[in-house]
Amino acid sequence: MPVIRYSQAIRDAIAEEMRRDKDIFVMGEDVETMGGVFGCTKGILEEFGHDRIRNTPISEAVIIGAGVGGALTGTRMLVEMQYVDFILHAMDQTINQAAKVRYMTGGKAILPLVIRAQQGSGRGNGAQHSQNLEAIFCHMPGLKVVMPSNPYDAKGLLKTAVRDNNPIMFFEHKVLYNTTGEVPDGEYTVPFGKADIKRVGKDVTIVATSWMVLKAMEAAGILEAEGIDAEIIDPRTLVPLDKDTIISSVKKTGRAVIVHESHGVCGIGAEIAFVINELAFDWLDAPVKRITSAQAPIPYSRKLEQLTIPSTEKIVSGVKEVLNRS
Amino acid sequence: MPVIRYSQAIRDAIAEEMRRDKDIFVMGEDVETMGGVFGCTKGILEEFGHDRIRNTPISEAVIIGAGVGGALTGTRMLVEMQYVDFILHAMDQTINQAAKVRYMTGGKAILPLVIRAQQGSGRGNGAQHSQNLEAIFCHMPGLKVVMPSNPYDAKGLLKTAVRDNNPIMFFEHKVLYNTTGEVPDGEYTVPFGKADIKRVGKDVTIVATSWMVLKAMEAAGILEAEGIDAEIIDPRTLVPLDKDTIISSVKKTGRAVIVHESHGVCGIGAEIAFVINELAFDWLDAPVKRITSAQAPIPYSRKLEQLTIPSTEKIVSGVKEVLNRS
Amino acid sequence: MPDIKIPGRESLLKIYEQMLRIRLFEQKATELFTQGLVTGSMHLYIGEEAIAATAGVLLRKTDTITSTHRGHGHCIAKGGKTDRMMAELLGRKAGYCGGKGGSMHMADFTEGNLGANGMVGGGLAISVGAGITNAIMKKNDSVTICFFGEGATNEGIFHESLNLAAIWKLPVIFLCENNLYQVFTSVKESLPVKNVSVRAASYGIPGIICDGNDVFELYDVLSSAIEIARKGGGPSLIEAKTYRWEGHYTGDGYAKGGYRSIEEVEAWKAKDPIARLGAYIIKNMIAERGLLEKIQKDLKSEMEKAALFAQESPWPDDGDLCKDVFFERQV
Amino acid sequence: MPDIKIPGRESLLKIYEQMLRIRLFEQKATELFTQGLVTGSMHLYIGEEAIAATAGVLLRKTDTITSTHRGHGHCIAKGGKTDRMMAELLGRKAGYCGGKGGSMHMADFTEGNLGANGMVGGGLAISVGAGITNAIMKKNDSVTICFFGEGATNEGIFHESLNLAAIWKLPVIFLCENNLYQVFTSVKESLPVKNVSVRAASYGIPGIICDGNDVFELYDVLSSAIEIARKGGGPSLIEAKTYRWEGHYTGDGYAKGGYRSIEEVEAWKAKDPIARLGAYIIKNMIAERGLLEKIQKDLKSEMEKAALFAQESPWPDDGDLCKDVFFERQV
Ligand SMILES: Cc1ncc(C[n+]2csc(CCOP(=O)(O)OP(=O)(O)O)c2C)c(N)n1
Ligand SMILES: Cc1ncc(C[n+]2csc(CCOP(=O)(O)OP(=O)(O)O)c2C)c(N)n1
Ligand SMILES: [Mg+2]
Ligand SMILES: [Mg+2]
Repeated sequence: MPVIRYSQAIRDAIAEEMRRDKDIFVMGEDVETMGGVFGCTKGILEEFGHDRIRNTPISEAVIIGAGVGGALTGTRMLVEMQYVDFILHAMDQTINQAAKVRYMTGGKAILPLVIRAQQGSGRGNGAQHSQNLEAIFCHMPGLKVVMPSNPYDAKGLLKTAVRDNNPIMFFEHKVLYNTTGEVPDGEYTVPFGKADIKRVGKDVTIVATSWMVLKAMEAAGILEAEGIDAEIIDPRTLVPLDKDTIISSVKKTGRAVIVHESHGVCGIGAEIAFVINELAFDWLDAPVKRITSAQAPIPYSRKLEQLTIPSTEKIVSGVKEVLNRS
Repeated sequence: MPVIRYSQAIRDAIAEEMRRDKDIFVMGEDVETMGGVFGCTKGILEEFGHDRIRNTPISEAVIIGAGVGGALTGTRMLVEMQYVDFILHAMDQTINQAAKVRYMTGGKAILPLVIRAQQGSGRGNGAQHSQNLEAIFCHMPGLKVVMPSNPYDAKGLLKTAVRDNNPIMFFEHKVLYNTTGEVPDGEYTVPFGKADIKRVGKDVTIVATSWMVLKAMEAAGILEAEGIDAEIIDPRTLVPLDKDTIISSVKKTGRAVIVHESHGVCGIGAEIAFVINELAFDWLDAPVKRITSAQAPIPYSRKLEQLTIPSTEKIVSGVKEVLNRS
Repeated sequence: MPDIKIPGRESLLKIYEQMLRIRLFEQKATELFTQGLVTGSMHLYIGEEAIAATAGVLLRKTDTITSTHRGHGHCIAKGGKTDRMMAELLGRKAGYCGGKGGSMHMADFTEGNLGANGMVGGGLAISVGAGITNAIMKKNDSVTICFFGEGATNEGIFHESLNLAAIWKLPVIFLCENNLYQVFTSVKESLPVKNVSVRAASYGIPGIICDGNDVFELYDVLSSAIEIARKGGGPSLIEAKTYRWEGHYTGDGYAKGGYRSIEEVEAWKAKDPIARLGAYIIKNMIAERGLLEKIQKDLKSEMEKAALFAQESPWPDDGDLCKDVFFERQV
Repeated sequence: MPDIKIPGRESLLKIYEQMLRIRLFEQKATELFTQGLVTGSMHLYIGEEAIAATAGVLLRKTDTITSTHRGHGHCIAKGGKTDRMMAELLGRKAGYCGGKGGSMHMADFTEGNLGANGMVGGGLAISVGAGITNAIMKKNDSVTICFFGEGATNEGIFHESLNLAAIWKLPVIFLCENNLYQVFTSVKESLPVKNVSVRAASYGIPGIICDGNDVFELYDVLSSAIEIARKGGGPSLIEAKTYRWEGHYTGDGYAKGGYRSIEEVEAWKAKDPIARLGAYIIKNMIAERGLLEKIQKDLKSEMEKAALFAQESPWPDDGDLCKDVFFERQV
């Protein structure tokens, strides 16, 4: 199978879908020229022309707001936030409008709107260019939330997203763009609400998202050498969340560690731990542990940034802590 | 002790603090004329004049953003969001600027900024005027989060907030404005990070916030008649959160129910449940239960709205469910 | 100079009828509100009817509008049925949004009403998106009228929306209903310029002022703007000067706390667009008084029926609470 | 017509020195960046130095500025020390923000620099708040210069900030550095008007264009705006036309992907404000070549020392990670 980059997988998904469906319109800051600052829309202008993809002014609120208006009137809107941090300018459009319009109109509005955004720390971009905001969008009903951790999922999930009739937060990770993975040549999609078991194991369940899946896999390698067999679950979509796969795993292992890069308080780790406690309380041999960035903004200094990002070592020791709990 | 309204308690706190400290400036939409749509700043213009309180245009982003700039330069900024829902226009200012500026400047910035906002459902205002957004602000580090449930706490906590040197989200509740309670005549403050045990009990711990404290108290009355003795904890501030009081209670009762009006997923209930599991796992006789609004926008229709708001009955039956769990 | 566009007999009668329909609808709704049947708040359009009603006759069914918190008039003007509107106000299943939206979210996609909005300025970006669909994607000649108050022009989204519409020459008519107040705050405190229309210069688009209580001026100005937009000439900003007779929301005294003087309100009431057009119609013998009286009588009975329809409509089912959060079937 | 304000000898030499300090600082920083010592991205101000340097000599220490992602020049112009700036770029404890901020958050409150900002337009509302403190609360005659790019004028916060500053007549000079590009996007695509300055009309404030590479024009225009602001006359919008020589961020080729032509870049380089002022100084015998050479030599050694200082600065402690989230002591 061909091995391609995560950013290429995104690009391929966009191009293939735009070929399939002439109602897709792409817009965002600098998306035309050179395919944006991360190259994810490279070649789209050349193939589809200026009526299918457009540079916008620096105006995040109207990018998403016009996304809502376009989607409401029959365009499949695929809009980009250059960094997820900038969506904080457009939360009215995202949460008051996009997330609620279908409900507020009693189910009459149909809103095929995908908001692609790149998020995450790891590149020394400082507190305003390194956030992970998925928990906010999970909290507010009406949005689906997608977080692919590899090129295969990125492509398959984005194709699903573009075909969905709901507003979707599609979170790519800046550190993952250059990672590579196998992606089949032919057409495929990855369904929403279906977690992927990235590694089968029996001793402990690790639930990890996005970049953290890679860290968890590394940790599992180290743990394996010490005779600890971790199961790694990547939910892939947080809304809808595949509770079944998580719960079955925890019922098997009795112990769970959740790893995410966003802050802990009211994060997706708290939510998944809640679900585990609710549905697998009697199977739990230890409290669910979470490993997250510190409850502080992301620091610029590379030393401090490395300290806050959940590391392989922290995952290894977190797993041991959970296993040693009697 | 005098009995006053919650809205009066807010008003008194503002007036007393403005008398004490001439560096306080108030601004917001319609705050001058008639003291705003909920009357919380009534009389302030008359007493302090146009240089201490000002109506702004309908521009939520600059209301909070100028709050940041004013606070950075030595003004104690007390700004108002007419409805919390409107702060979604100002999330860049709140989360990218206010919450992070101190950290990003290595602790040099001092930011005495209080953002008062009124939130909550219960009055048929529909999906864009009924939200509870505290979880979002708890998730993002750098903001303190306050939710008074009665006039005494409202006054004492607001006075503490205005004297604090941090950005503070101060959430009032539209349904509580007309509720009354005892408030001493003299000066007092209520500290942050200190939960209030609104009712001492031994069978189950109920953690409730804002309006839900009143519902929990009602539920406790019903439960008492059935011989169930509930302890009710009002955290009062969610950041900082008084974990000790919650944990001590759960260690005593072995069972916990969390009641909040905001949505469940990634909400403060998930967080408190996480903390309980982390720190009182071995004392728990049943999974922690949460009672929240449905994971759907707040519907307009009074029938549906009543259905989504956590009710006294739901709390009663939630407590019984937790108690009957073996 | 381009020709002045003058509404014909049919248009004039239609505008008259729609203005009256709006007013009577709101009067009836106020009655139900007073009886405690409507929850939340309702923002009345009474006094401003000429704007929506004139826009309404100029639009095609395939054209769209975005509306505001003060949106009953826009909804009616774009073909909204008063019975379903009334049912929505009462939170019933037969309402336009199945009771889930209420006054501030009234929407009717089949008639091209993309919805009222609880957020001040909420319709602005949506209208830009509709413009993208029409001009760039479908390449048809449909237009969108975006209604908003002068208060909304102080929101950042006003700026971003007009800016993008201007750059891409989108077929949107930005129609500002300047009623001089935002809740209790006067334009004198909140606008640093005398006329909203000057803001068009920031986007290089036409900015035009008109008397929002004068059907003829509105008709002329709106016709031109619509024509420009249909032909690919891009957006316009139109400022219609008007006044709301009632309080900011129902229940609120119209000059409560003295933020407006009673004289000011009375002076504006004297400019009642309905009375004005009625007098014109009769004076110019466009129709006889009898016809206008019949229109009024029919509308009154329409409102009685609407109120009855609403009150007899069933409440939403319990199961509706968690429905409609997502579109369920995958494409 | 008011008198033209002309900078004196001292001011001219100071502006020259500051422009050169900015340029040499960024050249040194680029060296360190290339060595992998700086993380994230750094946006270079080279080519635009005249604007910050001229503003710098016109401001008092008690005046404040808000800066941008392209903020090294503003920081230096407002009295920033290059060694502490360099340490910040390297993420060290001795940096202005203890290493927690980096290039995009450089702030120095003691000198009145309220901070660079990673958010485009991030300084706009902050400058309005500073204006409230000065004009309404402290009632002093301090002013604030708010720097931002032309791209930022498309953000909603631009509109809301100028609007509020205008209504309250706040002492803020909104200084737009129009360098014709936002990342890879040209103003031709993103601005529907030719000049940003026309946007002043929306707020009823002066809007003035000037050559951002001409110290004399800048000095005159900024002096007047500052004077108006100090006297309570309210804000101005000033548009300084300029150009960035380098890519949008370090590492980025300056005409990468062809979004700018090499000819265009070269033409602007010919308008180098430093060379221009240097030539003027010598031609008009304001100083001898020797003095300018000495300034350059001293600055070069300042930069060597700054780089050394930065590299020798300790890293933040592990314990610093969770410090400074909140102000800890209660008042
Ligand atoms: C974003 C936002 N801010 C504030 C409000 C509260 N609010 C509702 S209507 C209104 C006044 C609007 O004034 P204008 O735009 O002139 O419309 P009008 O009510 O005069 O028709 C305000 C402040 C809101 N609904 N949304
Ligand atoms: C709110 C926000 N949107 C987008 C960006 C990404 N971004 C960084 S700089 C820039 C271009 C800014 O252009 P301009 O304001 O003209 O300043 P210049 O870089 O030309 O100095 C963009 C889009 C950002 N940092 N913040
Ligand atoms: Mg108005
Ligand atoms: Mg620029």
